[in-house]
This record gives sequence, C-alpha cells and structure tokens, in this order.
Amino acid sequence: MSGLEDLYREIILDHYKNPRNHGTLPTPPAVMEQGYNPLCGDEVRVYLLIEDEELKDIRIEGQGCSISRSSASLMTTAVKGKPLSEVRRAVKTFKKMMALEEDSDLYGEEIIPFEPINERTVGELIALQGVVKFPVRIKCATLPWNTLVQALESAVQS
Amino acid sequence: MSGLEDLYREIILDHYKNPRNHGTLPTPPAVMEQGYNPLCGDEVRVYLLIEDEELKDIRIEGQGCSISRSSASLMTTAVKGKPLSEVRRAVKTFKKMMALEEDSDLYGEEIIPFEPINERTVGELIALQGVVKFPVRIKCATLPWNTLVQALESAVQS
Amino acid sequence: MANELVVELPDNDKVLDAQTVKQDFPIFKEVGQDPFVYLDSAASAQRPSKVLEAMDSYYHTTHANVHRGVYRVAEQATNLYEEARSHLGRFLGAPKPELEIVFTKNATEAFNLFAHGYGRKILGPNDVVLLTKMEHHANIVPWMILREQIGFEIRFIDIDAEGQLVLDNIEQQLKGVKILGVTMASNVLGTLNPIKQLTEYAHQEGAIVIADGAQYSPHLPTNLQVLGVDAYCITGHKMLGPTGIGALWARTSILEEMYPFLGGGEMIRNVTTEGFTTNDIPHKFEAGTPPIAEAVGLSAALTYLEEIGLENIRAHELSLTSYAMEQLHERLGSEIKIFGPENPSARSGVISFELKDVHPHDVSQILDQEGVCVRAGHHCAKPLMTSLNVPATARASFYLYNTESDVDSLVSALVKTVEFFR
Amino acid sequence: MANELVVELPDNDKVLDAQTVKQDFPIFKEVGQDPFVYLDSAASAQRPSKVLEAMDSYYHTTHANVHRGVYRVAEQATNLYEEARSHLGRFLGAPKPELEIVFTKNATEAFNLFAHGYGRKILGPNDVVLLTKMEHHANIVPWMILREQIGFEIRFIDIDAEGQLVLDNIEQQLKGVKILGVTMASNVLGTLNPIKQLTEYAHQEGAIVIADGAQYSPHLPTNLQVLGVDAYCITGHKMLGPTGIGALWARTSILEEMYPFLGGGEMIRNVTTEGFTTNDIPHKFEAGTPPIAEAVGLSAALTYLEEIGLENIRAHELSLTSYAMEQLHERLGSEIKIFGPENPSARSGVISFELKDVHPHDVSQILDQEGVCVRAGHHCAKPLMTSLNVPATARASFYLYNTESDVDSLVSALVKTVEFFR
Ligand SMILES: Cc1ncc(COP(=O)(O)O)c(C=O)c1O
Ligand SMILES: Cc1ncc(COP(=O)(O)O)c(C=O)c1O
Repeated sequence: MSGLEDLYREIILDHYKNPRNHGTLPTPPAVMEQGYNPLCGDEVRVYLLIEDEELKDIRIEGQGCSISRSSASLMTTAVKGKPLSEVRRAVKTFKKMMALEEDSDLYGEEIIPFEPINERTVGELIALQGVVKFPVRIKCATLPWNTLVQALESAVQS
Repeated sequence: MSGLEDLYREIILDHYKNPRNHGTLPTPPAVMEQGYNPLCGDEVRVYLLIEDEELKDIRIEGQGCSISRSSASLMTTAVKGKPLSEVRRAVKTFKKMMALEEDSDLYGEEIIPFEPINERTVGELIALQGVVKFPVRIKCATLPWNTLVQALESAVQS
Repeated sequence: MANELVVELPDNDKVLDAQTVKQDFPIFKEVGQDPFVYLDSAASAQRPSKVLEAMDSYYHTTHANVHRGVYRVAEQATNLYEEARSHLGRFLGAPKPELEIVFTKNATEAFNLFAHGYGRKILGPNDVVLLTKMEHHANIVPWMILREQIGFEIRFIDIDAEGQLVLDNIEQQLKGVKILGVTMASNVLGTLNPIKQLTEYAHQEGAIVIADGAQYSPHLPTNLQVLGVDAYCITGHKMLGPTGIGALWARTSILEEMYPFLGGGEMIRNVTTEGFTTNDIPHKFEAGTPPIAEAVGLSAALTYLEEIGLENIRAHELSLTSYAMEQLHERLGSEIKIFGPENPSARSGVISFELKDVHPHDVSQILDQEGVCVRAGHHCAKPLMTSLNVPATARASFYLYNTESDVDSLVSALVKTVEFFR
Repeated sequence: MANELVVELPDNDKVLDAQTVKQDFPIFKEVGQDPFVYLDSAASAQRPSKVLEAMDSYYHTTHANVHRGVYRVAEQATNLYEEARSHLGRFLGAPKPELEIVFTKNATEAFNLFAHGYGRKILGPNDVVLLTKMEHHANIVPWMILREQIGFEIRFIDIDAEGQLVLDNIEQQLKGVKILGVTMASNVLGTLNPIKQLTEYAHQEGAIVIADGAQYSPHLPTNLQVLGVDAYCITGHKMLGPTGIGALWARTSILEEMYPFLGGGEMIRNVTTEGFTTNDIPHKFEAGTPPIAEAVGLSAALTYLEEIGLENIRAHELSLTSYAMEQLHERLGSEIKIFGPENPSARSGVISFELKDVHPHDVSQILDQEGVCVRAGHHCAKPLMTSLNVPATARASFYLYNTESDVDSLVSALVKTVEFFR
C-alpha cells in the first residue's frame, strides 16, 4: 500500500492508539471548547488550564480518525506547559505546515514570520506533514488545533 | 409566408381588427370575470348578462394578440342569446377543437358526447381550428373561453 | 409491523448482466485510475452515455428558455421539459403526472418546498411533526428551520438494534401528528420501511405523509398510488440523471393548498407594485428558469432504468448485497460490525459498517489506495449516528453496474485495512 | 444622475468576429431549421462546445458527490466544484472569491436566498425595501412573499419616458430604506443603471444594496469592488453556462449574518433531535447535493468569455445595437416604437419594441416563420409593462454570436409582418 506511509507514519499510529493527555479537566478553573468536523462527524473537546499566561495543563477527549486523534495528541505534547505566546506561535506554525498559512494574511491577521518547518523547529509534529498530500484529511488534522484556538479565545474572554 | 395562413385566416384577422361585442356591461345586473395569460400578459374581461338560464348579452374587453381577441369575438357571436346549456356545450366543443377535450375526463368532469367538429356544427369558429398546429397559441385562443367559464360559475354562485 | 414490500423478482436468467451494463457508463473506461471500484452510488450514481448524449443533443439542437417563447425552438424546449415532467410522474406511478411533479434542484429543495409551502400552511404552535431517527438531514433540518419561525413540536420514531423503526405503539406515536416524514429506504442502514402500512395508520390519525424516495426510486419499482403517501421526493443524480435536478411529487389537492415558496418569474399569474397572484400548479412552485437540460437528462435516465427494468435492478442488488454480507462476515468475522437489518431482503443495496478500532475515515482512505470508493462519515444522518452511538460509519453501496468482483475487491481491501491497523 | 459606466472599448479591429464565434456553438449547425436567427439570448444564451465538453468530461472522468468523500475521485470533484466557485468570484471581481459565492439553481433562487436569509434578519414591520419599476419578478416577488410573513413596505423607483430611473430626489426616496434592490441592466429596456452612484447614496442612508447582474455580467466586464454593492446575483444559462446554476455573491459580513434558508445536508455543522447548528459560509447556504457538473460547465463558460474578452463582447454588442436601432427606425419608421434609452451606449444589447396594431405575440409568431427568434410577452417584468402601458413587448437581444446579417433578417421580417397585418 504505497503512498499511505506518508500519511500513516509510525508515530501517528502510535499517538492514535495511545493518545497522550487524554481526558478532561474540571471546569472551572479549566475552560472547555468543542469542535466539530461537519464533514465526517468527528468531534473533539479541548480542556485548557491557564495560569499566568501559561498553558499549565491540557486534556483532550472526543471521537475521530487516526489523523485527528494523533494530531490532537501530538498537539498536547507540543503545547503543554508553554507560555501562551508560544502556544499561539505553534498553532501558526502548524497551520503553515498544513499549507494554510496564507490565510493569516487573507483574514487581515497580523503576519508573524514563521519558523521554517523542520524536525528541529516542530519536533514530532513533523510526522503530520504527509497529511498535506491528502487535502481532504487536512481538516481532520486541523480540527483539534482550531478548537484549541477557540478555547484560548474563550479563556481570554472569561 | 406559408403555414401562417392556417393560423391567420381572413376571418381571424377580420375579427381581430373589428371585434364584435366589444365593451362592457353594467355590473350588476351583469357579472364580470377577468382572465390572464401569465405567459404573455394578455388579459380579458368577460361581462355576462344572464336571465332565465339564458345568456342575454355578452361583452368583452381587454388586451391580447390576434388569436385571443378574434377567439373572444368569435366566441361572443357563438354564444350570445343562447341558453346556458348550449353555451356550456359550445365551450366543450371549442375545447375539443383545441385538442383539450381529454381534460374533461381527467378532471373528473361529466363526459358529454361532443358533436363532430365541422363548419356545420361550429360555424365560424372553425376558423380557429388552425391554432391547434401552434400549441403555444392554444392558450391564447382558450383564454376568453376559460374566462367565460369562470364568469358562468360566478353568475351561478351569486 | 411486517414490511409489506413485495416486489415480484424476475427469474435468475432475466436479471441484468452488470458487466455489460458497465459498458454503458463511460467513467468506468475513462476515469484516471485502475482499478476503479465505485461503491458510492448512494451518494451519487454515475451516468450512462445516453443521459449525457440526451443533454448534449438538447443543447445542440433545441435550447431556448421554456414556457415563454412563441417560436418553434422555444416550443420544442418547453415540450421536452414538460415531457420529462410527465415521464417522471409515470415512472413514479403518479395519478396525474403532468400536474403533480414540481422540479427542484435536488431532493433537499423538494423537502424545503414542502415544509415551507405546506407545513407553514397547516402547522401551528401546538402541532406535531413526526419524523424518524433514520431520516436524512434533508427531511429534518427544513422542519427545524420552519419550527424556528412558527413553533411546533418535532418528534422522532426510534429504531431498534437491527435498524428497524420501532412501530409497536405507532398509533400512540401518531396521536396529534399533522405531518409524518419518513424515508422509504435509509441511506445508512439500507432499511426498507413499511411505508404503505405506516401511511394507513397516519391517515387514520389525519396526518399527511411525506416519504423520502431518494434512496428508493433509483433501485426498486415505485408506485405512488399503491404506497398511498401524500408527498414524495426524489433526486436526479442518484438515479443516473444529472446533478441539478430533483422533484417533489404531491397530490393535486396539496399542491393547490400550498403557499408559494420561491418567488420570481414563471410562478406568477400577475404582478403589480401592490402584490402578486400565483400561476397554476405545478408552475406556481417553479420560479425562474428551471433545470431544462437536466430534466431532459433525467428523462433519458428514466428511460434507461425502465429498459433494464427496476425489478431486475432490485434482484441484482439483492443478490450483490447477500453476497457481500456473507463475504464480509466470513472474511472479517468479529473485526466488522454491519449496521441495519440482517436479512438482505429487508434492505436496499447499502451496507454501513464499522471496523474494530479503525475510524471510517481511515477505512475509506485505505480503501481508496486499493481503488475502492466508499463513503465515510455521518451520511447526513447525525441523529441516526447518535442513535447508533458512532461518530460515523463507512458505507458501501451498490447499483446496477456493480459486480461480484467489485464486492471481492471491497472485502480484500478491508482485510488489508484490518492488517494495516493491527 | 449621469451613468458612470465607463468601459474601455477596444479598437475596432480587436473586436470579435461573430461569424467565427458562431462556429463554436453547435446549435447554429445542428438546429433543425434554416435560417436560425437567434435573437433571444436575454432569455437564455446558447452554449459553446467547450462548455458541453467540460461537463461531459467531468461526468466521464470525475463524477462523485462533493465535500463528503475521502477517496480521490470525490476529492477531485470537490476541487473542481470549489475551483468553479473561485473562478466565478474572480470573474466578478469579488474580494474573497472562495468565501463569498453561493451557488444556487438560478438567479431567482439567489434573490430568494437573500430575501429570506438577510431580509428576514434585518427587516421589521416599519422598514422599507426600495426596488425599481424595471425589476425582474425575481427581485420583486421574493420581497412580496417575505412581506406577507413579516410585513414591511415595498416602494418602487419610477422610470421616465426614456426608460431611465427617476433619481432626481433619490436621497428623499432612500429615506428609511433598509434594502435597495436594483437591476444593473433592464432585461426589457436595456437600460444600464448607474449602480455605483446609487450605491453611494444608498450607503449614505445606511441601506444595503443588492444588484441584479443577470443581464449585465454576461455582456460587460463586472467589478464588484468598483461597483460597491453588497450583494449580487447572476444566472449561468444567460452567460453561456448550463441551466441549473446561478449564484449569489454577498460580502462576507452579510453572509455571516444571514439566516440559513434551505435546510439539509452540507449546510449543517451538527444536527441532533433537538436542533441544528450551521456550517461555515458559503456552505451554510448550499443545502443538499449542489449542481456540480453545472458549476464545471459554468466555469468553462467563464473561461470562454474571458478568452474573447468582455470588452470585445461589449463593443460588438454596442455596434450591433446601434446598427439595429438605425435600421429599425429607417425601415419601419412610425410603424415601430422602441422602448428604452435612445442612445445605444446607454443600453445593453436588448431592444424591446412594439409594432403598430400588431400584438407582440403575433410579431414573434410571424418572425418565427422567417427563422427569426424573438421573445414576446411581459418578460417577467409586469410592473414595468404597466408603467409602459403595454400588455407585452417583443424583444430582440444580441450576444457575441450575432451578426449584422442577423439584424438584417430581423428588420426584413418585421417589414413583412407589418405588411401582413396591414
Ligand atoms: C434581469 C433578470 N433578473 C433575473 C432573471 C432570472 O433569471 P433566472 O430565470 O435564471 O433565475 C432574469 C432572467 O429571466 C433577468 O432577466
Ligand atoms: C435518504 C436521502 N434523502 C435525501 C437526500 C438528499 O438528496 P440531495 O442531496 O440530492 O438533495 C439524500 C442524499 O444525500 C438521501 O440519501
């Protein structure tokens, strides 16, 4: 089954079968946001515990395919314990990797110079790079990230 | 301009240019009904004066093409002064001539044995027979007749 | 409630030869992938050359706008369009084909038209619309949108473990119901519902029945007069026709009563700056330039289906479905769960399933690498997904051009998928 | 208000050669009548081979339902459909092509969507919608249907003897107006309206502007950003595309605010038995299976138009219209009355007229015998007919494939008509 290896890397299958930071956090103090992929019925709930502009803890629950679940799991390991500014930057970097970065200009957001995408800068997330070749699955990969952004916003508002 | 002669017989052009029974009748005692052809914007107003189950008088007003106006004019000459039962039969006969008679069955109406269509039975109306070959124009020809039927109905109800 | 569905199936040797049928569909030769095992006809079917030729020929020789032209070409176009209307009416066994069919852009618009045209007319805040948990969103969301505007209650008939409607207490469930909306065949479970009997019950309670024929009429003979329903929806692209066309059938008396829905040209009798009056049915509901070429294409599709014979199509799909269920159980054992009725004759040619520990999205992705096209997702039936307690399913669906060898490809690809994720 | 419309017209020798263009349209060879002088493109245009080929090729190689498929063919279909959306957006000069175009079945549905989606949102019983007396029913009746549901006032901008909007007191007329609906080009009079300036006035009064581009975008270059309108409708079959497709363009902010209109699959984010949430724009407004092949065909039509160049098309039509008006006046003198602006550059390639003592229906019938196709009727603009004080008009309309010889045929046939009825 050639071609598929790009999508289903070892590490993806590992995070899919053994998701990190799976579960919930009590709200409050945590905030929770829910994301849907109307395309396939996937849903994800992201719990964030934020203190002093830092993402103290994150938990994820939901239903999804290997791509969305491993992306969620990889995301938690990438952002847990980081200052919020770094979390935001990670989101942008991830979106750039998903070839969605031109959006940040389109929607009139501030343009942040991205770091180059490579193993050193994005770590294990690099495993998700193969998704770009399967455009339908990009939404799967980005679902947890978009939900993270929503959760960050509602945390700021509350 | 061959083919057209079937549609635009002398007599049609004559009734178009010199419509018989043109005008209005005071309501009451007359009844009036209005008909539209949404296709082309034609409209016709039919005035009926009915006494003792007889169509004492009929007048027609409106805007329309040569076919609808001559049909209206020919109609008035065919039904004026006739008992209502004969008026109704004339309508059915005319519709048969327009190849619409199968409708009387379809709509669950009583089936009346029609007279054969020829000059003896329909008189000058025969001039309209050519319209059948121009299906779009059938609606023009039938507009005054349908409006007559409506007017008969509203006369019965009032 | 036993399913009263009885289709006289032909002898085995009259049943169609799918390999020959396939030749009529250019995509099986021209698509850029080999193999191309298309098992997604429940989402959209493919088209035989004859359908495409009919549309091309229409555009090459006859195109003009309909209904408002006096010249010959416009008249011919109008005739073709109106003949397509009658043809669809006859295909569905409608009592008055030329009066009762309203062309829409798809089945979804047909449901919206019925909800806003008829529902708005007869429903008040204290009324009830009864749907089923296996309805497609097309027969759910329009009612919810209308409910927001006028208020009423929407209830759902439950389903049992085998994906059959729970109808034991149907009389109870129908109490106070004004409109019953129910699918003829579930697009997920394949379940064929006992519409005729349901309609009898509904009519006893004074409810009007709208049936969703989107997944039924392409595959089994339809006779509206036998079914007894009051309204019915289909969509062209699932029955070998083009995209861009669907239809609502409803009884004349209902169409007469219905409010207009889309406003514009052709649906009016007169317009002044003060207001408007409506045209006769069915034109009253066809605002604007209709899908003319699409109607011509749909009519060609119906001709094709009629020539092959709906009984033959049903028999063929039934045999494929039986074979597929057998093979899936045999080769995948406890790795697979198939939703819906166990008995193939209680279902259409649709098989939704779940592979243990593999998400349907991943199933579909891996199958695609093997050239096998199946749909993964909620199939626009989210309440059903909730009811089945799954986020999504994978679904293979058959049509007249599918062969046993297509089924074999599906089964082998699934075996590989299981291995890949083990 | 002077018309600000300035289209840079090309030098004469760059203008298209209609005789060559005609070769691209199969109907001119294959229709079963000779001559075939098609002067009814304002009702519906003909299609070049490339459009039909694009649709056939789509069906031959790529068809599957869009948006919900993981497999490659479904993905390709989705891409083609979404590319068509962006293409139309770019063609119209939309700022965010991929977000702002909603595909509908025709322009009429687009107006209904806007009325029920946006009008319903912002209008209350005391509000005013301002239209013009030259609007097509598509931009009148949806407002009247909505008015029946929520109540508000509909006013009409008058027209003068030359068929121009009476705009002297436009600021007065716009007082209290929430929505202004106005056509870019009248389908009867040909009048090109000063939309840019009208929009500026409307915006000053806080009104939202929806423009009807059905008769404009097929014939002149459109730039929504220059026009400044808030919403815009087109229909595919008038711009060389197939039947069954149209579009609403609206600003993102408006689409975001709008209520959903048609409910069903694809427009939802989630559905439970309790209710539903909506999908992102533009999908929120595209319920059910969209006109996929039709979008592909429309995109091919746009490519064709772009290759020829809208400036060239405009220049060609302008020259035909000038020639026709000249000839009609010269050969028919007082027997003919031409409606609309006297100056051809103030109008599109549409000429409505009346022959003395001959009803338009009869004109069209007799012209048909000469192979000349013109429309007769109210052209779905009854308030305008009332305003012009005629029951109907005959209308000849030109497009890129019409030649001076077509105009000559029209004029001679009209001369014969006058003689016939004398
Ligand atoms: C100005 C104008 N607006 C709207 C329409 C409606 O277009 P459609 O019938 O394709 O919806 C037409 C065409 O009839 C038109 O001429
Ligand atoms: C059961 C059922 N009803 C309605 C529909 C809606 O059909 P369309 O998308 O063509 O409107 C579908 C197809 O998706 C369906 O499967």
